[in-house]
Amino acid sequence: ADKVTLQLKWVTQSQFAGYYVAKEKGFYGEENLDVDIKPGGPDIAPEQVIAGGGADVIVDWMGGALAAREKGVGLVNIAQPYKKAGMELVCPKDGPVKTEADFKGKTLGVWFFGNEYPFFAWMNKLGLPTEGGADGVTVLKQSFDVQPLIQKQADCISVMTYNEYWQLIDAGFKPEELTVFNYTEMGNDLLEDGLYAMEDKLKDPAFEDKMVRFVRASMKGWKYAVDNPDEAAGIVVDNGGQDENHQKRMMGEVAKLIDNADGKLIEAAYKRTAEALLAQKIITKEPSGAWTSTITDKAIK
Amino acid sequence: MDRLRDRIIPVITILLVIVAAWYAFAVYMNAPFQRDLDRRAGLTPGTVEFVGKTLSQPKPTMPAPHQVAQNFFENTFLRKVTSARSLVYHSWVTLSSTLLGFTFGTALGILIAVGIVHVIALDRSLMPWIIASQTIPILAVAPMIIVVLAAIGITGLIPKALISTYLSFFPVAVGMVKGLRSPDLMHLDLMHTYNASASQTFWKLRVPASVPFLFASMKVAVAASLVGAIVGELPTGAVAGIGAKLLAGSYYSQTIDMWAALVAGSVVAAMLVVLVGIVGKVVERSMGGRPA
Amino acid sequence: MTVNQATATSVDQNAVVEARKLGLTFQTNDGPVRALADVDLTINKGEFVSFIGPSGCGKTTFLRVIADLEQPTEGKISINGMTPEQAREARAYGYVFQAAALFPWRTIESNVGLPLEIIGLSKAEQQERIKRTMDLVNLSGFEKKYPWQLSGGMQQRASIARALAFDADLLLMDEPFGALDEIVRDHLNEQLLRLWRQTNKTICFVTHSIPEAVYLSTRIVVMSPRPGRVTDVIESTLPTERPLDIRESPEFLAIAARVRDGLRAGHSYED
Amino acid sequence: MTVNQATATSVDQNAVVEARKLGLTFQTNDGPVRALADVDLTINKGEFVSFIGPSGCGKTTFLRVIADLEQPTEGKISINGMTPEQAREARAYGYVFQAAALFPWRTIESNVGLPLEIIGLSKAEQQERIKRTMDLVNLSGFEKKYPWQLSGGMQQRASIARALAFDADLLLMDEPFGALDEIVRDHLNEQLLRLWRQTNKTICFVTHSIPEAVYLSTRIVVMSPRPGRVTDVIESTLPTERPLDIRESPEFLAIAARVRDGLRAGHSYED
Amino acid sequence: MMNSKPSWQAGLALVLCAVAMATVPILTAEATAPMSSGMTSLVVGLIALPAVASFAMFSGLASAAVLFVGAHGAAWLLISGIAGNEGTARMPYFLLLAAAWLLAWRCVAVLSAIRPVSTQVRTLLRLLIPAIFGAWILIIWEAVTRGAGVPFILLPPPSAIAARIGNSLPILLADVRQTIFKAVLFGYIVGCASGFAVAILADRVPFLRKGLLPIGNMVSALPIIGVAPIMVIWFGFEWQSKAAVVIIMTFFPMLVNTVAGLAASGHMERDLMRTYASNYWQTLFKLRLPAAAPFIFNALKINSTLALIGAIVAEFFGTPIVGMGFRISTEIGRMNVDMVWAEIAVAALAGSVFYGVVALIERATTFWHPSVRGGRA
Ligand SMILES: Nc1ncnc2c1ncn2[C@@H]1O[C@H](COP(=O)(O)OP(=O)(O)OP(=O)(O)O)[C@@H](O)[C@H]1O
Ligand SMILES: Nc1ncnc2c1ncn2[C@@H]1O[C@H](COP(=O)(O)OP(=O)(O)OP(=O)(O)O)[C@@H](O)[C@H]1O
Ligand SMILES: Cc1ncc(C[n+]2csc(CCO)c2C)c(N)n1
Ligand SMILES: [Mg+2]
Ligand SMILES: [Mg+2]
Repeated sequence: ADKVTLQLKWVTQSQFAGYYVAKEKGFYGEENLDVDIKPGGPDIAPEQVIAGGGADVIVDWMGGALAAREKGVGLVNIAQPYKKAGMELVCPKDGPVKTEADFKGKTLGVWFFGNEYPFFAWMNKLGLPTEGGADGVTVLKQSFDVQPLIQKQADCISVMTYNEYWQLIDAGFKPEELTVFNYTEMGNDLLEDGLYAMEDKLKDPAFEDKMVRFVRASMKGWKYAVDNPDEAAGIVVDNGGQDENHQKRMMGEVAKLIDNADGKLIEAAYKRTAEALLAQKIITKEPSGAWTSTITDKAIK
Repeated sequence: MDRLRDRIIPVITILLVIVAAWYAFAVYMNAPFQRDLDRRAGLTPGTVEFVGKTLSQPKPTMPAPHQVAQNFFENTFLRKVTSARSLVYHSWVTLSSTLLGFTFGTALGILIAVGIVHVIALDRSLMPWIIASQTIPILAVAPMIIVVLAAIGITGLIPKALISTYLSFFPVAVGMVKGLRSPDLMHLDLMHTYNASASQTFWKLRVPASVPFLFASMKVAVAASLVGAIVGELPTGAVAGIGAKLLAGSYYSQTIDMWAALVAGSVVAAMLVVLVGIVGKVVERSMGGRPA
Repeated sequence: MTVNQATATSVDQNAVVEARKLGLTFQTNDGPVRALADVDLTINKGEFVSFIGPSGCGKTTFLRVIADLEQPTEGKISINGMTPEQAREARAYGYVFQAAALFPWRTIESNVGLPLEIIGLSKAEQQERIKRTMDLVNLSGFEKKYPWQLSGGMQQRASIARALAFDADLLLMDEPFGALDEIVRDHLNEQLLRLWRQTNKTICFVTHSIPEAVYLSTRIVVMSPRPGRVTDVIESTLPTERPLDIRESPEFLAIAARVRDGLRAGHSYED
Repeated sequence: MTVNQATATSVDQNAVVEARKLGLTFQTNDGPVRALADVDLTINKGEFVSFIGPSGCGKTTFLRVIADLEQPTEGKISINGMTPEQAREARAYGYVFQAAALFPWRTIESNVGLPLEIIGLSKAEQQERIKRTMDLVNLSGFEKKYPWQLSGGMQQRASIARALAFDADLLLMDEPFGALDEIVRDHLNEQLLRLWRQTNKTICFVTHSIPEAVYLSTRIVVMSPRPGRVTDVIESTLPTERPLDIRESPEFLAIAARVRDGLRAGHSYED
Repeated sequence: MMNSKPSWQAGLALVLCAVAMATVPILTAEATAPMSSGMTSLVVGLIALPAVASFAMFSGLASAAVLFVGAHGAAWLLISGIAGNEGTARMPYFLLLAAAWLLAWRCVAVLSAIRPVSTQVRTLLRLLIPAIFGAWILIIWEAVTRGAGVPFILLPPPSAIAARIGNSLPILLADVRQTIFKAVLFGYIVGCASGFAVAILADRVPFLRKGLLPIGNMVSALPIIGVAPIMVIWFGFEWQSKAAVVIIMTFFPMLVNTVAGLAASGHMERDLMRTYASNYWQTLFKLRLPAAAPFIFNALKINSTLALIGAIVAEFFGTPIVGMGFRISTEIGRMNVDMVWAEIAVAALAGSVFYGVVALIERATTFWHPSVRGGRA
């Protein structure tokens, strides 16, 4: 079987259920692939791993991937399982922030490490400086939990619809007590979890074929996961995911973002993402060749 | 017997004081969130009930001692040791890379010290850089080390062990340079009058003289090694180990789990330090050391 | 026991130590310290030479130069016709330091055996020599003890045994009996004298005690400080056989008085 | 200079140190060590008492009991009619240790001044006393040096100066001149004797040297080991004025011989 | 004299040169600006001549100077030759680099053997020798990353890091201010001071000592880093939570060392103070604290590096958007690896300076201690 190493962007959780399901259900095996799934972590940059040759394909957010592309790592989006973004900013209703107009002078929690681009793109659009002060917003580098809100260290914090949001609910907040700014709903979303491979390797037809098979099996895995969320969550837990109930709920939310499991990149979303990144000078020139539809086209054939 | 009591009673007393202070602090830290909860739920509990609630939150800011103890107990003694939920399992994972890194680190430290003591050029040039190496924030480099090593196909135990090595070679190197240089001038002169070779002087004088220094620095090194192993586990995807437990706990604000993992880390640390201490005592005794 | 005053540059077949215009200056952070200056001295085979002089006059330094533990900065010195370095490499001498300098991690026995291990004797021969020298200094029964389990005096004796076990023809002894009480000291003085008579070793002996110097030596070298130089060399007229009570003889007292005068001259006290 | 043999239980107005059936047993990990047993001794004001005996016989221990540095396990001891603790708190004595025990971070001058700081003298008075005692031990010119810059003998003299600067009526000296050469030792012996005559201090003096004990003391206490007990107390018949050459007088030699005999009795060497 | 003996370093360097000459060219055919053969022989000459010369020279200084020029000249040519040809180096390139490095090693060995009389020259050598060593770490790093074409985002060459430092001074300065001048200094001072105070307290109250010290000894061995996320939960995002981590990390080494130090004064010295009926505080200030100074400084030195690590680590768990730990963890996510290394370099520099300052103060105040007097570590 052909070996493929997949580097995830984060720790094992239902966010990546499709891949684990594909592996456990033997979808990869059917395509004659032997896939090694490497979980990520808070300080593992998948772009670095693939550049160093430690992976064949990575799960990444488009902001990070395009930024890396400018730094000379020829990442190409070969599939985009997540059609919608899961990130949102939430504020407690009894706090000072009710609408975008209230942001001035407030403290907002933001995830960094490549996850900060949607937020800055949004603030850029609102014309709010992020250096603090009365006319701008004060930005905190938020830890990957919801404590800042519970401890009232921030007025609003970042959450994923499928993860931290539910931690807030678990902590005693009721949905009606929270104001939610969802990036997708606001039209500010940047593409999240896509699959990226190295440009020069893709020139090799054998590798390209491997990726086609990989994407095909992965999307089969996603479809299965979306259809059988509980079983998928179980598989995730078996592979090291924490807290079965939480993973089940996460799978349910993730399913909403996958939409129709074809893995095709929607070009308009790509354009919007690239423009937002350009506007904030996260990338300096229009990217070209940063995505390809050939893999998905062949995969779904 | 009398001595035992003389030692144990003060320790127990201080521990009790700490536990009491811990409870008070837990109430203080958890009260604001509990008040918010009650306010949202429209409750107005009495003081005793309120305090009780602050000490039994599922994700408290500051877990109460009994919560930590219970979690620690359950995850240590009531789980199969092979289960990913068992603290014994996680401790073992961390312990194995700690021990490996500690072994490498001790060997490397001794090697460097031998070099510094015997080669003037190394003596003059190496030390400032060894010190500088320790001022590099390891947590910043750890992910890169892991990525780079993974790129050349080294994964699993060894990258973590290398981070432990990085942290633990330093105390050993410094201690052993001191130790290998600790023989009196007069002892060195004595060997000189026998026209002893460098290796005879090394094995018969410098090595035995450095033994107390070796064990003292090994105690520091084994603790540093543990820190290295934990730090090495943080970026690697929270798969297994005490560091992974801490990290996973922090993602889900499972503070009780985090504290239990910390306690497990402490137990491992204490065991390692005590073990090194005992080995040191035995070796010193066998070398005719004077009982304290 | 031939006794020969140093006479210029003659290369003496019999000379064990030959110093010519020997000088040594230490470089210290507050300027140079002249520890030895213009030392001319020949020590012949079989002599027992004591060095006496006020604290800091360079006695230890002179012994260390012989032993190749310090390099002279002026003049020349030869040991058995070789340089000190060659002599050391030929293991020409045994050295007893001012302090016992035992290794705390070795038993007394294995401390005494240390030089024997280093020169690579067989186990059996090591055992034999250790036993012999430990007997000589009255330490039998303490073979398996560690240094800290012995009193200061016993430690000093162990260090003497170590030097004797080495069995070189030249013995350098730096105040070996300083830490001992008078009775033990008398005993060891007698033993040392006996050993010297029996083995025809050459001994250089540093001491602060005038009676000890007179009792033991064939020649007494009196030194004075700043810079350390030889101010007097006194030949002993005592017989080779010396019972302890020779120390009350007028001859003995006369030599002692001469040494005392020589010593006093080098001192700053004049009351 | 009254000299008084200890006579049973009489409470003597003049007694500075009064020990009755004094005993001390150390508890060690390999069993108890009886360091002192049945010591009966009265030391009167103005006496100069020397303690002599083989290594390990309890001389230091006895001085330490006087100084309240060890607690006796049997019997009674009183200092100036007080318990040792009270006496120590009243700063009744100065103590010279067997080793110099200077603080390496202080200059010689400020080492000597240490006890004066502690008892809270004025700066001027400190200066005056430091100067006087440093002169006495011939260390003028070394005020600003640090201990390690001095030879062993000089360090020992500094520690004597420190005890003298303290200026207590009772001086406890534990082999203060052990590390010194004979000339310096003679000089300091004379100085000490002069100081004692002039100030009427009471001095307890431990030594290994028989001539030193005889030369200095009004009374010599000979001790024997295991357990440490007083085997002989020898009154000196020498006059108070003692030139150095008194040491060649027959009277001196007779006392020395008696001390030597007493000492030898306690030893294991019989040749 | 000793340096006129043939040395294995120079000999091996010559062998490497020969092998390199036999396996030219230095760069692969893909190189856009291949090294001319004149350049190649210049490099070989710069290595071989000093190596041979060092066999014959008599003055240590002269041979060191020749070796110095040869080694660094060759290295400079190699590195400038690779410019524009990154990733095209072949075997001889690395052989010549190794040969130049061996010369530098020889140079350091010769310099170390010199026993200068004047103190100025001695200080100069004390600085020069480690400087050459450090320079070669950078030279090898630069030459290898560029020669072998190591991807920029894995490990940038030092020149790029230096350029980044030069371009980002204001950011670096702001980060240093946030992390070092607020969190580290405050935490270090409070941590050390409270460790010291508790040690004195424990010394004064025997019950406390008996109870606290076994616990303190244990805790000082614990993986304190684990509390960093907890401190952020307690004390918030600002520098206070980082300072708290630093305080905890520095407290125990100081406590343990001070207690050990207070026990370090000799029995005889303590007896001496007893004979003066000196009270607790007099004995403490005049005897026990001075005797404890080497231990206390030991803790201060250990803590100077611990404090920095602690603060940076704590910044990984939540910060305002300034600080060294923040910058490291975000810039690596943005693939600005040169910025990450710039921060690491600044941290190492700051840590070394911090350590150096403490070591200097130690030298000045514990001048009497044998380890300082002897002049050896
Ligand atoms: N390593 C050294 N560096 C500088 N000066 C030294 C060194 N060793 C000895 N000296 C000085 O050399 C002189 C002679 O010292 P030495 O040890 O030979 O004296 P000594 O006669 O043995 O004295 P003592 O009787 O006290 O042992 C002294 O002034 C001493 O300070
Ligand atoms: N702290 C202690 N613990 C146990 N035994 C001790 C202690 N101090 C002294 N001794 C023992 O008490 C005995 C008397 O010791 P002390 O130091 O009084 O002898 P000393 O007469 O002063 O000998 P020296 O002439 O060698 O100084 C010795 O046998 C010694 O081993
Ligand atoms: C526990 C937890 N914390 C934060 C995130 C935020 N987040 C969402 S996706 C992602 C990495 C890119 O896919 C990150 C950091 C998460 N998912 N899970
Ligand atoms: Mg000497
Ligand atoms: Mg004694």
